Amino acid sequence: MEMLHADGIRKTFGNLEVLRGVSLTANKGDVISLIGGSGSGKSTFLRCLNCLEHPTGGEIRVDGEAIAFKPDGHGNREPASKAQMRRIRARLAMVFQSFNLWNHMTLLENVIEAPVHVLGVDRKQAVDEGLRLLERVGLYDKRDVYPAFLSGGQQQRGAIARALAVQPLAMLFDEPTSALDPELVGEVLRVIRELAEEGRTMILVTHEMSFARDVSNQVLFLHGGLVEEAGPPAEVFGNPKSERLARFLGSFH
Amino acid sequence: MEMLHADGIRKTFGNLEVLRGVSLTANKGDVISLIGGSGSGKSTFLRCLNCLEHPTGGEIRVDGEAIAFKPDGHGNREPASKAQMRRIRARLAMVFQSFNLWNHMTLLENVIEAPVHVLGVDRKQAVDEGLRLLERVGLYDKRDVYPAFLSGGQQQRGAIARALAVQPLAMLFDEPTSALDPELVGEVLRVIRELAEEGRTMILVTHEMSFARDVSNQVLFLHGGLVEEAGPPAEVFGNPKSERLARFLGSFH
Amino acid sequence: EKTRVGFAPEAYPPFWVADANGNWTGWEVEIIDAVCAEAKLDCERVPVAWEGIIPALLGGKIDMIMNSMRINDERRKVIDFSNKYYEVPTVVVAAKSATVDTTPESMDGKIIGVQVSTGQQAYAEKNFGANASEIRGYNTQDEVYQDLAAGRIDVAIDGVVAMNEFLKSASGAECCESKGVLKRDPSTLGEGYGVGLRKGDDALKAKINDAIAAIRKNGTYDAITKKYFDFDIYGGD
Amino acid sequence: MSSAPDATACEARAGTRRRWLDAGTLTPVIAAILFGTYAALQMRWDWLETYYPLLLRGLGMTVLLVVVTSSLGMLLAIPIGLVQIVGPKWLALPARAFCTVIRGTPLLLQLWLLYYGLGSLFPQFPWIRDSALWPILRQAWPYAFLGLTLSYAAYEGEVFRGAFKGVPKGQLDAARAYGMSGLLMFRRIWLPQAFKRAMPTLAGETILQLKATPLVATITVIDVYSVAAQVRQQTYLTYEPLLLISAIYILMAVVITKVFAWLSGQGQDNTALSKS
Amino acid sequence: MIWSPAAGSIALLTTGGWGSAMLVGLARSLTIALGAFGLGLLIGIAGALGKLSGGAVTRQALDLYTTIVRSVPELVLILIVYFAGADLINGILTALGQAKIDFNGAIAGIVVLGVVQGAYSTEVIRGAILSVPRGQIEAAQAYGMSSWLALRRITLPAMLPFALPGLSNLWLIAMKDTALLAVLGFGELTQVTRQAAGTTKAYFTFFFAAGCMYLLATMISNLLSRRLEARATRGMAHV
Ligand SMILES: Nc1ncnc2c1ncn2[C@@H]1O[C@H](COP(=O)(O)OP(=O)(O)OP(=O)(O)O)[C@@H](O)[C@H]1O
Ligand SMILES: Nc1ncnc2c1ncn2[C@@H]1O[C@H](COP(=O)(O)OP(=O)(O)OP(=O)(O)O)[C@@H](O)[C@H]1O
Ligand SMILES: [Mg+2]
Ligand SMILES: [Mg+2]
Repeated sequence: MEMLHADGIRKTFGNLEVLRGVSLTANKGDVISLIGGSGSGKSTFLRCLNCLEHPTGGEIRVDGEAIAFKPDGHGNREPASKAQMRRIRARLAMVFQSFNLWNHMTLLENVIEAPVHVLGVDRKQAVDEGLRLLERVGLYDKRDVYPAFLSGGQQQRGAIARALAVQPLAMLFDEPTSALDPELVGEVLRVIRELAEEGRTMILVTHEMSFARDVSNQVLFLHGGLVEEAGPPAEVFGNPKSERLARFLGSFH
Repeated sequence: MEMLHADGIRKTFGNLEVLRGVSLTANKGDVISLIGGSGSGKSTFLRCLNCLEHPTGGEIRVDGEAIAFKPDGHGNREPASKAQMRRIRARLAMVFQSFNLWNHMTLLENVIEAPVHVLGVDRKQAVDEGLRLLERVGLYDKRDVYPAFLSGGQQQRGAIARALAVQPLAMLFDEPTSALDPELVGEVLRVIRELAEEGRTMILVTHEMSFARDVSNQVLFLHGGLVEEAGPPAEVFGNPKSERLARFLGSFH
Repeated sequence: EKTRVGFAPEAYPPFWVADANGNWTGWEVEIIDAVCAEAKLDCERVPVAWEGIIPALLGGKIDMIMNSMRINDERRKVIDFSNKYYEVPTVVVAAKSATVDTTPESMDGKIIGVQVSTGQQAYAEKNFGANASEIRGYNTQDEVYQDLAAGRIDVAIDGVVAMNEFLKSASGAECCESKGVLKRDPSTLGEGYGVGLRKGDDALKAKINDAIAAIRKNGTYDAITKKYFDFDIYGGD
Repeated sequence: MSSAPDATACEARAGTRRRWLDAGTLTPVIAAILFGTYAALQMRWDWLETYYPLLLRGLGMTVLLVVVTSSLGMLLAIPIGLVQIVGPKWLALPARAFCTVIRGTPLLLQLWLLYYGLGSLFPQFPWIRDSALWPILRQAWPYAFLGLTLSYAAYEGEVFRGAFKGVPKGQLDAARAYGMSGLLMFRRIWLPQAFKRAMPTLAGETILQLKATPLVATITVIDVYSVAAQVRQQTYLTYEPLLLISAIYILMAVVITKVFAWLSGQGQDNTALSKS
Repeated sequence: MIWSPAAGSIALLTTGGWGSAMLVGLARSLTIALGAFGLGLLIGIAGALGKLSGGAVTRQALDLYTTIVRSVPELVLILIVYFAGADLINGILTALGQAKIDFNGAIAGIVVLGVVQGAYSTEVIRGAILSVPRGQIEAAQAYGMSSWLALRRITLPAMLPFALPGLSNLWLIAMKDTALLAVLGFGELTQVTRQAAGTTKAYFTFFFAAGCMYLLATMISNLLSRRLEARATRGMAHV
């Protein structure tokens, strides 16, 4: 079943053409890794998927529903219906490189914020569910702690719990471990791996090649705003066709 | 010819006895390395030599002149004559771990500051000499640059030029390379090595064991505020007598 | 040694009028000059805010006050006065439409404006305090007139001369008229206007009194007065 | 310029008993005792009996001025700060200009312009005196409250501009990514975080506001300062009334400091502001 | 008195000579502000050094001074310093057998505002000195500088970039606080404005014009202080 479909996404910033037509289809349970050099447009593409950036061209369909765009009067497009955009965003939970937990709220408050205030879930129910999710990422003890007092790894696991709390159709991860000290990477990857194993749909930008190879069923290599190569991980990593991909992978050894 | 002599230096901070009688004699051209674990009192000893810390006990003689002390009314001693202390300080040029170039002055201004304002050298003459010294440490091009715009290695070479500008009787180095990125250590050590080779008197606190071995003619190993072992580098490094020294040296391999 | 004459640097025509160069002219300014010349004093005018003018005298920042200050009992407790050098009746002014006279009853529910620490204020508080809805104190007399013209206060009290000056001005003529002369009340409205002096400064006081008498006698006083008024401002003995 | 309320408060809490008379407070305490003794013995205080009801009334006005104008000013400051960051040009520019003008001119002059300047225009518009607003317009206090409110709004607006700007972009990105509308994001994320950033300046700004209140005396509002001025004029005492109200102002400043320390203690034990 | 159109207002400003009188007033305001700011700076440097390295009594006395000045309204302080300050100075002079001095006009304004500014300067400079890395001062000691030389050559110039924002704020405050001297009857801009308004009855016009003058002075000051700051921070890495 198709959960998320992006077709020919283009994005320009001023004169800079960052994405020049990137497509992707995520069916239920797919784990898709985006890899590529710095500046290749991975983050921009991910942010286009939930309209944090408004794509200049192309189409996005979430759970069968296409996002409608209209011209924004500055030569770009914007979502035609803010309500639609917000509804869709809420179900494409994003996990950021720098965690971005809201630092004036405790961990539990962070987790229940979107369910209660965006989705209109009953508070008590949201708390129950939030505690369950914190338990699941191993942070039940820290529920009443403010983010500033957590380690990076704990913050990121908290951010994952926050993402799970909206019962997302798909989860978007933008380099979830690259702001972490090496010894903390493992605990976060472990959680993501479990999510993959239980069949969550996920799009994952990462520089952890071996993890990407392990966990995903599809890998896209972006270069210069285009998908240079795509396929199952065994193929992309084991037998790169383009010289650029080979060179890129080479730089990790 | 004896340049710097310290005899039985003791220093307590409150109840903490940091130095418990450390002695050292530097004759002209001597290069003496102080090694020892963290907290063993190396920096404190070096700072006692030019009275940045006032030693609780012991005697210091610079170029034959003993520094006079008097009680400071708080159970410690202080130099009896500030004028004498300043005169002596100016000739024991210190190079700090964190460079401590004056940020509001260009490199050249840093170098001529003490000659002009402390020693009363004519400004023009100080500039000529300063430029010569900057040339010598390879920073002639950077003479009008502010420290913040220099790499750590450049800053430390600038600090060495500043030290040379007072025509010091002896130079005191406190871990001159340990705040530097590894790739910048070499350029600083090269300059220090040249100074050693041209017969400068130097006291050097360092963790660069192979450099200390190479460059010095005497090595003191401090432990718990005492000289645990001392001697020519070949002996101290090649044949440590005390178990502590052996263990300390072992931690570097 | 200079004798410092304190005054409040505010417009109070026709006694005090400033021009743009910071020069002061007016009846009282000329009288100061005449008295000083007569008493052979080397006078210097020193501006001091009205509300601090007596402390300034007591603190020795100035040596005398010549600033249309009423000689009254309250002030006599702390400073000394020369003989009066002018005296005019005190009047009540209000909006043309207002039904006000000099009686307390007519002040019912009115807002009365007075300059602070003046005889007018003392009079208003003593006689109208129970009736008026508010007695509002201003730092300068000029501000009293401003708010009277603006309609923020209903009634103002002042010496007739300065008051007439206001009633002649465009805004004054438009809004207001005199509603009657207050009865003499030495304890508040005083016994005329005199030079304020530190207690015990009797030599200066004698000199000033002599000078006032002298300029009255030799015609200087009348000559100055004629330039500003068509009546005798000294107001009888 | 603002004091550091949190630090002092913590110290105070940590060692009230111990700190009572240690060396840290000895000199001020001795000075206060000596001066207090001198004041009691050598100065005149008999006037207090007559004037204390007036003083209390004036004090009430001063407190009211501080509380009301700071609160209203703060409410104004938030939009003024905000529109300078996200507002359209036609809102951002006036807000910017408002801050510049108010902060660039003396409050005394602003009050005079408001009170006497506007007053001088009334005679040309006779209908004003017939309007329902006239009973208010003829009073002095509305101008005082307005002037002080605008002043506080301008200074604190500047603080809020910085505070809004200082909230890391990622915090807002996360809010958007979870489907929050602009208003919800502002209410739940942006404002609370900006508020926390502005909090440390509030005590200082409010003390500055307290210090500005005596200026209202020049437009005939009776605050505690103007009562003291009245005492000065009527008793011809130079120092006593000034010293008394100085003590009163110092006391009020201490109270303000404590209140804000307590407030920030309430909401903040949690929040080392994130490093981002 | 009539709500004059702009042209009328400008005519008012130029014809009576009040416009130029206000310019003179502005110049006096600026002079007093400059003097007060300078005096405050001297007090601030001394106060900061006293707080940082003075004995316990010095430190507490200075704390008392800054606390009082920072919580008592300027208007009240100005009155107290104006009266008490003069008494004190003249008391001392009399005790020394000297003639009393005239504590009036600009000098009084400068002293009065300077004492107020000094308290704020003390805090600004103290904070700035604390921001200078310890090593900078240690290096000065290590090269044999006396404390005075180190202060002059190293500490003060090095703290300048940290102090400038606070100091330029204080300058703006000094400029605006001169208006308070009008309450003492001093002839600076605000006082002249009051006279002009009182004489011509054009209150709105003159208060407005004075506001523009203060604003202009503020904006020019901002421009200059930004330049000064750029100059003082030229040794700092710009990120
Ligand atoms: N808001 C923006 N305005 C202008 N340029 C932008 C913006 N966001 C991204 N870019 C540019 O778009 C290009 C792609 O950026 P993007 O962040 O998508 O790369 P990336 O593949 O995620 O790189 P990295 O691995 O470093 O995160 C870069 O050149 C970047 O400078
Ligand atoms: N100013 C001071 N006050 C109190 N204790 C001090 C002070 N300076 C140093 N010490 C203490 O003296 C001991 C010796 O310090 P010192 O800096 O001399 O050690 P070191 O040998 O230079 O160590 P490192 O290799 O870490 O630089 C340490 O325990 C330190 O904490
Ligand atoms: Mg990226
Ligand atoms: Mg050390």
